[in-house]
Amino acid sequence: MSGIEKRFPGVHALKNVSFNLRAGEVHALMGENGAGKSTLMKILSGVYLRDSGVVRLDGKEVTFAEPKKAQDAGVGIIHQELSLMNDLTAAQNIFIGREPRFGFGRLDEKALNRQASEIFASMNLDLDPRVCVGELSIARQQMVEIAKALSYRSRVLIMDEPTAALNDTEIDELFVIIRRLQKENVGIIYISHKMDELKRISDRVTIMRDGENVDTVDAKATPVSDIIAMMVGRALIDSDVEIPDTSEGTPALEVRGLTRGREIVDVGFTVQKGEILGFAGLMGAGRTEVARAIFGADPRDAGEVLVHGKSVDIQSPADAVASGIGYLSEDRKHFGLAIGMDIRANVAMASLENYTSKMGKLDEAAIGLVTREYIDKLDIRTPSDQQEVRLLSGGNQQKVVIAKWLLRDCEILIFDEPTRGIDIGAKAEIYKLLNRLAAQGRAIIVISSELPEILRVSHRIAVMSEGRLTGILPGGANTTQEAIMHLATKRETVSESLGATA
Amino acid sequence: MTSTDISNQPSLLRRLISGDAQQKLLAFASLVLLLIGFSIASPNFMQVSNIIAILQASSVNGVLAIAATLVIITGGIDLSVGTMMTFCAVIAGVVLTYAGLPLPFGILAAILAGAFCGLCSGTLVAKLKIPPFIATLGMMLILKGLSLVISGTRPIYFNETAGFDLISRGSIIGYFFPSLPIPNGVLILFLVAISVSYILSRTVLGRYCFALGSNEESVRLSGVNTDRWKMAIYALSGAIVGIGGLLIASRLNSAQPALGLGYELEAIAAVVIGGTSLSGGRGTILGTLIGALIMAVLINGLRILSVAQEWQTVVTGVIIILAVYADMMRRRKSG
Amino acid sequence: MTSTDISNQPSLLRRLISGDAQQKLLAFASLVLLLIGFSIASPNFMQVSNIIAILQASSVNGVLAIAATLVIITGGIDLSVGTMMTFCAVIAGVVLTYAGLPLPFGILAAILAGAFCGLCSGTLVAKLKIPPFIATLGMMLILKGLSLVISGTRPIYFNETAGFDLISRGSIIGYFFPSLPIPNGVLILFLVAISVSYILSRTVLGRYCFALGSNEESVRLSGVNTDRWKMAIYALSGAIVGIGGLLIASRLNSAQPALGLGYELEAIAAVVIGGTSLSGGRGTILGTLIGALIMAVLINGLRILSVAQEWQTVVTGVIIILAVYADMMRRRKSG
Amino acid sequence: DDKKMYIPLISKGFQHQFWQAVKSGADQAAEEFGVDITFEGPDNETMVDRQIDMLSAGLAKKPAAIGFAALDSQAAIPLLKQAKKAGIPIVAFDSGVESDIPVSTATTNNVAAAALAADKMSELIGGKGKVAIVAHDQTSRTGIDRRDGFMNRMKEKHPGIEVVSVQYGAGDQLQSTEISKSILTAYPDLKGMFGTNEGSAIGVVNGARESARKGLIIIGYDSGAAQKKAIMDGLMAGAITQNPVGIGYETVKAAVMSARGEKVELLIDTGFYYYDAKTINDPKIAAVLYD
Ligand SMILES: Nc1ncnc2c1ncn2[C@@H]1O[C@H](COP(=O)(O)OP(=O)(O)OP(=O)(O)O)[C@@H](O)[C@H]1O
Ligand SMILES: Nc1ncnc2c1ncn2[C@@H]1O[C@H](COP(=O)(O)OP(=O)(O)OP(=O)(O)O)[C@@H](O)[C@H]1O
Ligand SMILES: [Mg+2]
Ligand SMILES: [Mg+2]
Repeated sequence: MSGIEKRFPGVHALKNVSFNLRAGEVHALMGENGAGKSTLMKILSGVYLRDSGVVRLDGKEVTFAEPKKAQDAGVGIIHQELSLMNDLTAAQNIFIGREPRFGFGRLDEKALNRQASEIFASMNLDLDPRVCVGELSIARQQMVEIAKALSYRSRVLIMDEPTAALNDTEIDELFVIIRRLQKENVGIIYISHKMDELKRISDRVTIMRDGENVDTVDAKATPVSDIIAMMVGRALIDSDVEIPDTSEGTPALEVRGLTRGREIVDVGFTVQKGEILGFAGLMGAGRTEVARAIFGADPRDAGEVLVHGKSVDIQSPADAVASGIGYLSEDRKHFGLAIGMDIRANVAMASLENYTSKMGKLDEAAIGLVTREYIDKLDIRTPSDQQEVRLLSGGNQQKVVIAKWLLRDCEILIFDEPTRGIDIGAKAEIYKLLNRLAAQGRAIIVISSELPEILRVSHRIAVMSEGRLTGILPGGANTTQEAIMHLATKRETVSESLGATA
Repeated sequence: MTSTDISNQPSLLRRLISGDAQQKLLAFASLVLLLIGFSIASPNFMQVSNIIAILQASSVNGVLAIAATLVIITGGIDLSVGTMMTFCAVIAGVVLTYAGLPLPFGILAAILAGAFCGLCSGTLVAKLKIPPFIATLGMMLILKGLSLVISGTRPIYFNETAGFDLISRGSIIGYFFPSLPIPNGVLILFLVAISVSYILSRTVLGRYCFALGSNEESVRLSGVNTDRWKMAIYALSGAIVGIGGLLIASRLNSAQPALGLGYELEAIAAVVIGGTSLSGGRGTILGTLIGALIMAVLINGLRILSVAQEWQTVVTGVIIILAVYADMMRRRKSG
Repeated sequence: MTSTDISNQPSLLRRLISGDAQQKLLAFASLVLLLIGFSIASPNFMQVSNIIAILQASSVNGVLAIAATLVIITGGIDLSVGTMMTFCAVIAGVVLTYAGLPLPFGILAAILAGAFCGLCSGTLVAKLKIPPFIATLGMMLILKGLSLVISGTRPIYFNETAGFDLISRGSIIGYFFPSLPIPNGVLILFLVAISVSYILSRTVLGRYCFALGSNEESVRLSGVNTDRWKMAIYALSGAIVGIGGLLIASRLNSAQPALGLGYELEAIAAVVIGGTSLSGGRGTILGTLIGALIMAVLINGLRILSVAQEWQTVVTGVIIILAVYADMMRRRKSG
Repeated sequence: DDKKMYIPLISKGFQHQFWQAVKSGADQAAEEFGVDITFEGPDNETMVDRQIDMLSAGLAKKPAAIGFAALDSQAAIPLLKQAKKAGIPIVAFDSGVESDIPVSTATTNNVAAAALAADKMSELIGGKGKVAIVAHDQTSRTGIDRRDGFMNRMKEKHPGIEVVSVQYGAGDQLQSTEISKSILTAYPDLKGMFGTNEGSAIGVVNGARESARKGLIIIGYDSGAAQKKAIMDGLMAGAITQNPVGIGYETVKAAVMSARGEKVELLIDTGFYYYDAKTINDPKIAAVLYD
């Protein structure tokens, strides 16, 4: 690809971008949120038409007018935003458009499920191909998406943040698959904001910034700090966690005996004022479920929630917010944003009563003002505060959700995968922000599937496995990833005493 | 299933109990409840002849509802089924009575006319991207007008075509089992239901029907020619409406050109009572069939009880809401 | 605004031109096109009295369409506007004619009755999670039946209430500007349109209306009591329907209990022609108003041209499709 | 025989005042003869199959006799045959059934009634000019009979009068109002209008009033409070009235008699009248008008 140009209304997304991929290489594409990575890949895979520039495949110039053409030419893509059919099963999703048939349009459902099972087996993924995709957790949906892309046997495979929703184990599996594809001479374009993956998997790295490419370098030979500097345009200094002394503190949130079916089994813990409690665990461990149950988003069978020592009856998210609890969902598209509305509306969504006159009139000017403030503070890349959220890049959408909860200013904040799809520079900003919020005396829960992140931000670390709380570890340098993984794979109940001291 | 291990077993079991099987069983239960209620309330209700009358009353609405189900599963809506049915009946009348061609031509003409109308709606929706509501509202008006134009605003009678009235009124089953004089119209309803059920669950067309309703963009990105399939689905739906047109024409032994308005809402109601979601992606023909039967039983039962007509309307409204509410409750409980 | 750089400036300009302003301008253009076409075709069309007749013809449908717009923006649909309008008219009749109370009570009663019916629909939708299609279909039947029951299946005349017919037929504007005898009904339509427009764009209720239609779950998870807001929106919509009921009752100087069925589709058609999306989250009152006017002009123009009624229906269908198609094309072009 | 005789009446409509008047006549007879009746009809006169469903539910109740106002007489024949086989006598009302099954038919001669309206119209506008019809239905028997009765009489007897427009308002007052206004706009020199049922007639009056058209000769059909008031106020020249109460009464009476095995007349002409402000209080006419 060379000299690629793409403009959207209000955005010059790609400026004279060039990019090349060799057969059998893993080529990482890095850049801040909104740098234009996804857009470039959508042009390559036929979703968007380029305004100008040349795309060559095997030396021949090509233009993919539609995704089908790109697929036929051997270019496959895993999109950043999940694009599955929720009402169909995993197998049906994978083979949509290529179903095995008997003739007369009759489907061979057995073959379909068998082939899907084979793909899952090859990915070491334990998944029933007959399950409706809508019932799967977001991580599993991501795995289905990957399986779908693999099933095309493409020569060029684009992975746009495939690991954003994945846990370490699944990431390991994915890397095994990538290595195998590499041996089969498939060229892989790999987009991720996780720097450690860069070193582990990629051969070369292309760095983009503000719709231009900065450079293409060798992944192994270039220090990470250099790559970050190229992405961000400056050097980042990251600090270690400083664990505040909360031993004297007052508990802001206490959860006792939280239970719901098999998903949550007798979970109890306490978060102090000014403390960040990290939640670690494998995919499906039930962390999200716990957060949703506390927040009143799902019903619970048993359990008590105390805020500042007083028992509160939370039946709905409205109750939770009224009690000073905020929850940032892990699935921004479905639960976090009204993507058809503008940034202003989304940022103000949880705090509208603060911007409403007695007669119900909205103070648009004030909303605009704070929105622009957060656009600045979080560095949201957008032409204006009235841009529709669906037109923002994935990472910038995430920042909008964060802004929503920051504006709401809750005493207790639950962040579920707050940095999903967020670039390294912004991540550092968010960590700082979390620390600042804690220092202001807020109680914070951070659910994250990235162990380095958990270790980086948490004052204490709660670990869950199969719906149970299996242990609570101290934060900081004393805890290792191995210690967390040990608890995350533990299968029996945590002892009462552990729960009590928590 | 190599990838299915122990952790999935409870979920499999749950699926079996709480899944489709139970759903239909329970929708059926509310139908049975109605039947029992009316039987107790009136001795005249549970007669073979009345049950057959109920079945026959549901045959036209049932067929229309099945046609609407297809479109609704794709995430669309079809407001034109009622007047399209009339249009097909009129076409059959033109072919049989005005042109005097033999019966099979009339049957073919009605079904083809329906398929063609469906194709038109489908083209408007798929190619011109007109929202289904508007495309089919437009078709509803166009077909209403054309039915009047073509028929010369007169009913067309099928007196010249021997056997036309047997399409719906005759009874093949009754011929073989004289104690079970189920009219052919009902037989046709069930045959249509079984065929469409098969198409939905076992063929590519059915698969794309659900896929389109679930996430059209993703189907398109998977390289499927979504426009063509959508048009095919609308055409199939239209052909089924054509069968509905034959049924009503045969039942009335005439094509009534002014009839049909208002039938669309009844058909859609049957679909929704049957548990099909108006947002697309989900739905079953069995559910629709039960939905149509619930409505027919309800109206017939209230009549048999001699409930005053204005109260019949009120009670029908209440029971439609209750039936769907019961369905919601159950589904929320079972997952 | 650090993040807004030089490259955004053309976009701001373009937003101004290609944004909402242009959209409405263009929907308006297709209305103007119709007006010009009919003026050329018939010298009788472009008379002040006929334009006023068109405005008056659109007043009831316009008010109902505005009510439906609110519900549609939340992602719902309202099939009950027609019979609810009738119900409110009957309630006004009971209060004014049967109970003999003075005029303001009747007005209040109709609006409250509408708000209450809307609240019922809203409760069914928000609390019992019944799909809006079914909840309002049920309400449509219930209210149809109740109108007949309450009125004793008789029209209720307002002969005893002096001034009742002036609500719609009088002309305050004409009193001050005798050359502009615009009936109050039209004035009320515009007042309702302006108020609801204001509510939608400037108040919390409006904001939640769009937000619910855009992504209800995300609103709920933002700690908003979505159920309560939804009920409020349905109640407001019902109150507007109540105004519609007063308009029609005043125009007919009677509450006709049998009227109303079929008005819902016309109202929804006006909404969709006006560019509001049936999937929720988008819509404008100005668009709805233009949609209602397009329909009124169309039907009036065809009648003035003495087009045969069956062809009127066909042409109406075609033009509805074309109007929406033009709108689609334009929007796709402008991004 | 302690059980009351049961007779369902399947009508063409239910909510309109005309049908409510028929119902009141039927109720009156039911009380007089000590029988139970039900009265049902579809929402509008196009719903032929709905009426068939009503008829078959009526049959399931094993009635003594049935009163039936057919929307389409052919469509109902199989069920009527079934009734005949079961020995249930059928009495047709409002319009006839083209078959020898009904033991009696209680009806108005709509063609003749509309022709009378045409004669009166001609008389009132002086034998020449343009007139228009706002009809209630394009395909139903009564709609066709009244339209054609009026038009044919004009053609045959009043060649100076031109029927320039026929439009259909489904008997809906508001729709008929809009139609009338459009017709008045399209034909500024229109002399008269004929509304073929209550809703259509009121619509014409409303339309003329809203268009502020003076001097238009309006002839209506049926009665009802609004129509009577329009005639009294001089907005409407006059109207044709049928005898709906009589239709209902005679239907039930004939049904009872034939169920008892008594002989009934094959055709009961319930009659029609033209009435205007002068004759409206004539006892013979006042008796058949309804509010
Ligand atoms: N359809 C669209 N219309 C308008 N602007 C768009 C559209 N798609 C993308 N953009 C804009 O183009 C720019 C590049 O977006 P892109 O999605 O390529 O970023 P990205 O590098 O993938 O970021 P992230 O890491 O956050 O996913 C962003 O500013 C985004 O807002
Ligand atoms: N093997 C499985 N099969 C089907 N569903 C599963 C499976 N594992 C987990 N789930 C679903 O996921 C839910 C728990 O996932 P949840 O998202 O709460 O966990 P989490 O710890 O937040 O993990 P994640 O990293 O995915 O966010 C379970 O309740 C279940 O519904
Ligand atoms: Mg991206
Ligand atoms: Mg989670």
